Amino acid sequence: MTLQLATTFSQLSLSHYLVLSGLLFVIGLVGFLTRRNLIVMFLCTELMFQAAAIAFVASGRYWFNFTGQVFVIFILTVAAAEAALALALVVLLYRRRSTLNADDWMELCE
Amino acid sequence: MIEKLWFVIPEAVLLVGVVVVAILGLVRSGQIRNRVPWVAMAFVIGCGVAYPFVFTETAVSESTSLLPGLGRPMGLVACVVGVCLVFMTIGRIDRRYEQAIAEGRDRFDPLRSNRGEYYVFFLLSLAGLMLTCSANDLIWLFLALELTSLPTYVMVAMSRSSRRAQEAAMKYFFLGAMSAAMFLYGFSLLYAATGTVELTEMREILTAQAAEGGISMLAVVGMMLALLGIGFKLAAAPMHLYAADVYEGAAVHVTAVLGFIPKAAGAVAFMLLLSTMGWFDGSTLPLPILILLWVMAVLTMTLGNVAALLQRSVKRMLAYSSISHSGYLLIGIIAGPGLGFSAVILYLFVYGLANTGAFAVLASLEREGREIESVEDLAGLRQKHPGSAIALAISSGSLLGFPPLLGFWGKLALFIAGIASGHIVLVLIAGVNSAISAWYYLRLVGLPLMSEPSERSETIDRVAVPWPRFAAIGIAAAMVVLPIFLAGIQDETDVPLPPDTADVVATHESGDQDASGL
Amino acid sequence: MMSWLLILLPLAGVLAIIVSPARMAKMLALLTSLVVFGVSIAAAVGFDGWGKGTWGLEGAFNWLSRYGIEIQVGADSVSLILVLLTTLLLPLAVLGSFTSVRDRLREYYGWLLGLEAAMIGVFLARDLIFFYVCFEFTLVPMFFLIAIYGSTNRARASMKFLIYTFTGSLITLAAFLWLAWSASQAADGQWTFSIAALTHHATTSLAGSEQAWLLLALLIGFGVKVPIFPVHTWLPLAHTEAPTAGSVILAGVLLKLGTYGLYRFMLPMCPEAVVAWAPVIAILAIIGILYAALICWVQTDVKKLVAYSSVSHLGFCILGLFALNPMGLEGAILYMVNHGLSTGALFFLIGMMYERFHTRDMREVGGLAGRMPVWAFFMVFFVLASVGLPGLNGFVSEFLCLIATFSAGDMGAYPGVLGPWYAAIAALGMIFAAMYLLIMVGKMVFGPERLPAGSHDDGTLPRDLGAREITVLVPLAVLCIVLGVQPWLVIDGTSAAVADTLAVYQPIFEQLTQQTGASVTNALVGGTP
Amino acid sequence: MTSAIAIRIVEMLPAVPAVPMADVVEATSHWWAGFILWCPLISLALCGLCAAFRVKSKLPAWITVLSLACSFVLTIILGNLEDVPERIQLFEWISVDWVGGSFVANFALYIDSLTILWMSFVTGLGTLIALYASEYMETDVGKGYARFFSGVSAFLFAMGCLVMGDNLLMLYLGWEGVGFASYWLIGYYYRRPAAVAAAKKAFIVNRIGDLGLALAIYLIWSTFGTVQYNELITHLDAGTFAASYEHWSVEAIPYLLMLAAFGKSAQLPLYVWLPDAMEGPTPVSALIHAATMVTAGIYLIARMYPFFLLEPTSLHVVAWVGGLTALLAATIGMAQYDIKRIFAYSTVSQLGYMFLGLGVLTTYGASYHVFTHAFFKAVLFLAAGAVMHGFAGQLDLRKLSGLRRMKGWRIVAWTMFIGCVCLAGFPFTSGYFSKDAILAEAFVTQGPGFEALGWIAIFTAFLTAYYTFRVWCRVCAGPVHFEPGDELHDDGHHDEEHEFHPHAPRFAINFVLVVIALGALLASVPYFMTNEVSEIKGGWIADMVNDSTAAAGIPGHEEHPGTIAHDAGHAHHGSILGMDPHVAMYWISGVVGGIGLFLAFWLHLWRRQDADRLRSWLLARAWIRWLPVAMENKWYVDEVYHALVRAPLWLLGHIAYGFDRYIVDGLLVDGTARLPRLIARWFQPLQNGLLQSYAVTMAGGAALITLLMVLMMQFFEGGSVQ
Repeated sequence: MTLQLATTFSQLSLSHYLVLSGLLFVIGLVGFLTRRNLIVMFLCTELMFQAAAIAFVASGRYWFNFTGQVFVIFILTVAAAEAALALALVVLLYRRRSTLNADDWMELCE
Repeated sequence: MIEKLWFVIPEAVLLVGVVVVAILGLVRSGQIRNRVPWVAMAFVIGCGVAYPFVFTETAVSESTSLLPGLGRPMGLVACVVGVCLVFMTIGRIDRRYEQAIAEGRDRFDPLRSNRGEYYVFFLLSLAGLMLTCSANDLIWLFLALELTSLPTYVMVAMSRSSRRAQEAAMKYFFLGAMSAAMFLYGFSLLYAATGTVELTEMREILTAQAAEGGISMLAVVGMMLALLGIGFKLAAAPMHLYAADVYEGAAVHVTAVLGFIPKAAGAVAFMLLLSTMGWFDGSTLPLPILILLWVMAVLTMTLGNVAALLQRSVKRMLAYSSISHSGYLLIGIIAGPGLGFSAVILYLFVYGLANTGAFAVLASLEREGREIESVEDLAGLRQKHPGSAIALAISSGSLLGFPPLLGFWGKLALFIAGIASGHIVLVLIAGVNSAISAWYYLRLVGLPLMSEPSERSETIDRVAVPWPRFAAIGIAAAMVVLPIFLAGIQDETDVPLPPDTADVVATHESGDQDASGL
Repeated sequence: MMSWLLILLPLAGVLAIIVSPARMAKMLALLTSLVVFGVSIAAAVGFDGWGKGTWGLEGAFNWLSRYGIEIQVGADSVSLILVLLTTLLLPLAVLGSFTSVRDRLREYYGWLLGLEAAMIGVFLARDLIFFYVCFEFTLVPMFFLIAIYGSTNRARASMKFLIYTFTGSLITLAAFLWLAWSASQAADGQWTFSIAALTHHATTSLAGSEQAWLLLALLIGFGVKVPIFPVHTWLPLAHTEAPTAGSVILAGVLLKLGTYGLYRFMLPMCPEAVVAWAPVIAILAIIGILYAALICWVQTDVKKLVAYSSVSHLGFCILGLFALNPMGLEGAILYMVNHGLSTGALFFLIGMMYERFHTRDMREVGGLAGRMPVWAFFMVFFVLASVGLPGLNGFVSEFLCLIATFSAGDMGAYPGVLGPWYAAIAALGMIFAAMYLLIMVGKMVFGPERLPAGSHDDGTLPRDLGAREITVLVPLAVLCIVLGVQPWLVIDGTSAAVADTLAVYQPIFEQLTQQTGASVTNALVGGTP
Repeated sequence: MTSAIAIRIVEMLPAVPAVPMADVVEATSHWWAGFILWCPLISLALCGLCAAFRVKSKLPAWITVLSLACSFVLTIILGNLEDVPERIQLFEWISVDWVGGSFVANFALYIDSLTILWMSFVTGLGTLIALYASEYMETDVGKGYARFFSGVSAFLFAMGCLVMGDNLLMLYLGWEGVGFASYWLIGYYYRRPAAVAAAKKAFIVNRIGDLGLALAIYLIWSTFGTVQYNELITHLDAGTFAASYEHWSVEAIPYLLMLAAFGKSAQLPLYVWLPDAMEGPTPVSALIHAATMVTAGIYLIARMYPFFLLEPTSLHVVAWVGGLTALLAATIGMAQYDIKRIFAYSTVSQLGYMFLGLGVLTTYGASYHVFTHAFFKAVLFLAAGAVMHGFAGQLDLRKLSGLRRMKGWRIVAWTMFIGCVCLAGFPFTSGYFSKDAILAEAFVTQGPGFEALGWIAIFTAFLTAYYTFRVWCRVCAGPVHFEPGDELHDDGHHDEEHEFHPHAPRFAINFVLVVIALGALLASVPYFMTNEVSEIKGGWIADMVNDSTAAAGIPGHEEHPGTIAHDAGHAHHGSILGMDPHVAMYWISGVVGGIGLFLAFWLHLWRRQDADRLRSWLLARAWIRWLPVAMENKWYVDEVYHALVRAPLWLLGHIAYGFDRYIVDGLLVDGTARLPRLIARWFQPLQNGLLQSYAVTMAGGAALITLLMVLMMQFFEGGSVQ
């Protein structure tokens, strides 16, 4: 049964994974656009980053070279850097106006 | 590998500078802290001096990267404008906190002083820009772009203690993160389509694909997403919405940095990515990409110019003007290698100088301790501050592109490139746009020089520190003097074509860009 | 060498003025402009191209080899005449504005001399980019002169003036660049912007449709400068708001940049398109003549009246240009000079009246003959010069333009496309010219004396014209008479240059005559619209 | 059809004879002839200087009189030389030459007998009237004296250029020059708005005429390639042009010249400016608007006669316009009360006669009438001037009477009587002979309705006699009675209680009046002098006309050198009342003149109250009331012109200005200027400050573009991109 499972699994081609990463990207994007809380918004951008990572690993596997996975490592580092920065910013904003709702910040407008 | 490291020496100089400046910024004695900007400037000049030695003729000809000729001119331009940017901020960072310490009202507390940190982030961002130029693969490009923009998020947040700066930083960060995710996803699709991240290999694969059947849709979609993502840095059309709020919110000297460094990095990234898809194998860009660039160029120019007409705040007006200049840059990029790219670099230099000059004038003036808000504040500036008024007039005249000033020659190079590559309609649209821009630039010229001072503009007086005013007047003088040395500047900013593809491209544009440049 | 001197001397004057104290500015400006005038006279005397169509005062400075841009200068008889007109009007303008401008003197005279340098640069330019730079740079001083020293709503006027002309000339720049590019295609990648090379390229290898697009772009750019009918609305606004010297230079020389541009670029560069489109442009000119004349008739602001009259008068000049025969072109060139002299003088006179009564409304001030007889004499004299009284300069040029348009159908070697009907309708403009100018004279000079309320005599200016003011007007009057009685000075001088310009039209007409079968020569009214 | 007739006429005249005047002698010996022009120019310059230096004496007057006298003497000397016509080159004016041809118009003189005839009475009368004006204008010595005399010299210079010009462009120079001079002199009293308006009206109406002349010159030049008379005449003689240019435009030349002539000589369509020109000082009216300038039109047609002969219908038009103008002007003149206005309308009427003469192919009659009219009309105007001068501007004939009985005014009265007699055409006066020459030819020459035209002319002769003597009887005859005019203050001594008494003219005015009156009488003498060389009947005048271009085209000219050799019998000689037309005409005009004379004496001297009763009777009757009212209001011609031409143009001007300001400037220019702002407002809501709205727009925009491109790829290249 596992063999069968494996074969069914083996029919999974690159496009399936790309579709998965695309979906993940869209979910992240939609989350970013709709959720009001800043921290959740940042998490959604992290989601988008991971979508790209999946695409990289899948295509790396498809093209039989490791550059995809190397790229993922760097994506993680950059994501970590952004996380640090995002949280620092969130703390700063919270300290200033004790609210994390994105819509409260609309002073700069036309 | 060594050959790769050889080209990173200038950036290395900057990184050393970062460390030194960070340390000096936390020293207890006031004099040393006052020296920090000069040290930073010294390192930038050092990096600029390093360029001619690193990018010698031989080194460039052997290098296997996609656009070897791009590194040297862009680096020099970045350093020169970087020097002006630093020169403008001397004495402005932590001015009140340093004054308080000097007068003994406050004790030095390393945690609160961010004079050193500002220059750290500035040098990092500058290094990021230079790294983008020498990028030859997607990973390096991704890292360099992130290195350029992350420090700028921090600079925006810490530049002013006001709520507006934090709001600007919040918007800038989140939208920046979203666009970073977008172009990263684009990169992933590109990798999926071509199987490599090396730009040169990617070019071979894509040309092979184009030859026998056409570039796969995956690659094109990937490229488009990448371009749109990086478009955020250029503040190009669909991604330009953040620019006005962020430029208005951030402090004047940070806005000047935002106006140049991310935009330059974006333009370089565009050039590198697009070179993989066309031009060098004698073919034009794929149609969808070309249309995308066209739409972005036209939308950016028009929206930028048109929106600036309605603005009452000076910084917001200059924000929209810098958006419109991104549109003009896109013409150069569409025009392709040879004429197009050298015109882009030249225009980056000219625009960078003029924009910094304009912001330097704003930096040198204040109203009751706070920055200048509305354009009416500048009315009748001539009476009290003739130097700043004339400098602002010349800088905005140059941004407008009025003949004898340097700005005109930059725009002329862009127009010539646009026409030489057959995009005469685009040039006409740019012409009409620069006519529209004459409206608000002339307000910047007319108000300070000619109209009577209103009661709001009476209270404007100079910032205690003289350096921003010197920067403004120096840049204005450059705007008038530099056209005389234009031939020299143009040789410096010329982007020669990679040797092996020179003849191929020559046939494409029916021979008007041979290797030796025009 | 002489041409560099002509361009750089005014700039040196500007520097000298900036450096020296404000009270010296007046004298320095006058001195510089007189020196420049002397140099231009020397250049004219030394110029051996009179009547030979050759190019003198050559000079080149290789600047941007990348695009083949080099600052080439040179003058043929036509451009030298216009340079002389500029260098003549400048010292008079400086002299004329001694009393009318009292503050920011250094800027005022600095901008005036800067304007002179730019104008001379335009006329001497033999390189497209250098021409364009000078052509655009003339806008900056004019913008500042109107915006700082103008009257009530000067801001709007200066803004409209600059942006209107700037938009037009940007389109011309695009056309120039496209032309240079198509020339570089032909010369396998070798860029050049020299006018001679591009003219040769344009005539030899541009297809008819390309020439038409080039003509359209040039027409927009230069049409705005010469106010041709639909794009003329900036002129009255700019004139009413400009200071006296500004108006004089604007009417005297800046309008001629447009007609000079048409003569130098449109006629030689796109002959087939010009032949095809000449009737349309002529009709625009005629509408301009009659339309502007009618508007002049009902004006109450005297400066606006004279401004609209410039629109009407330059319509004749355009007709002369597009009659495409030597008489027409020589008449048009003479017209440029004459209009510069007579309308310039009229603006001086209005300025002198404005300095005394501070109003331009003909309903408030009038009947000044009794009070200011010398002013009245000059006013009547220059009105007659511009109405075209024979014996004065206006008549000769107007006559040549009209007779050239009338007989454009059968001038032997130069059959043009215009015809008798164009000239007949345009000649109505002569009647309207008499009507609106005599109405102005009737109100301003003759009739019962009307002075604006409270027009006190602040004593700085004599009741009638002072010695300074008369010295401004006398040279213009003398020139009006000299050119009226001895027009060969301009006509013979430019005959060869005009012949060269029209040489390119010969093959087109031979070809035209074969096609139409009926010989164009005797279809007298062939050009009937 | 008309062109066909023209060609036949040309063929009919087998070879229009190489009349002596064709081969023009290129005279260099008579360079001094140029001084006929330079003298007035020098006088203009000197008077200008006098005005500049505010000379307070009568010096300008003497300068002008001297220079005009010198021109007159030179003209007489030139006239007596034998080798006329000749061409004298003064200096090169306009000469444009190019590969295919050239346009030459030099400042040169063309002297032939017609020129001498014209210049003789122009300079002669000019001198006398300048002398007259020296006293007449003495009240303005300090103020406008020099300006007046510089105007007179300018006029003489311009008239000289017009008459002696060698080419059409010199004629045009003179044409506009005299127009400007009349503008200058009519507007002499520039304080009075009426004078300024009259001057402007005169110049503009003349300018309409000049337009016709300009178009004629363009047409002539583009057809013949030259504007010089001698070359034109050779072209016409050789008949070269007829064959190749039967284009309609050749026939337009005479009509355009006609428009110019009617503009300058105040004929029907464009006569309105002459009566208003009376606003100027009286010497001006006498010299310019009676004797010299108004005859320029006749000179033009006489000079360009060959063109008119090519197009016979043009001559018919000239005749009819002349006739109708004569009638119309006479009817208006009858009903006016201002003496100068009456004489102005009579001038228009007499000019009508001259054009009638030209129309009916008697250039001799027309020229002779010009010659005689110049004298007696000058006398009448000068007499009226003397009256106006003496009675402080009083010109209304209802307020003046019995002039001949007042002391010191006898000379004025009797010279006015001589003038009236000649004007009325009393038998054996100069007017009688010249008018009959025209009337007779009217009946003789074949042309559409010339017969009826003749009778209209005779009726007009009757009206002329009536209104002439109406003036004389009212003003000079009858009981002594006068009221001072409105310019009382001019005389300086106007203390109310002191009773006003007119001051009679002194020597200068009286002398000039007598001389010109004698001239008017002697003007009939030339009619009797038979010229022995070419035995032309009509004496010296006919000889002068015959030698010039004017005579070139008179049919049957070559076999009968005399213009009216009626004894040799014209082939198509009609007869009136059984007698020969000329003899018949003597009787008819004499009778008609007598009736008019008697009626005038009856109504305005013996029984003045009958005139009032007649007028009230006419006004009472509804069916006839319109006639007197219309005549007094000058047939409302001015009002018609105002309504038809001036008002619509004024309205059009306002519409154009409104259009220019609101549509072209407001809508097109400012409209397009507001367009960018409009676009900006559409996109402004996007900048609402909300982070997420920015994100939505950015992501949405990106997605939209990518989607579009993908669809496009699918649609075009099926999935893969080249």
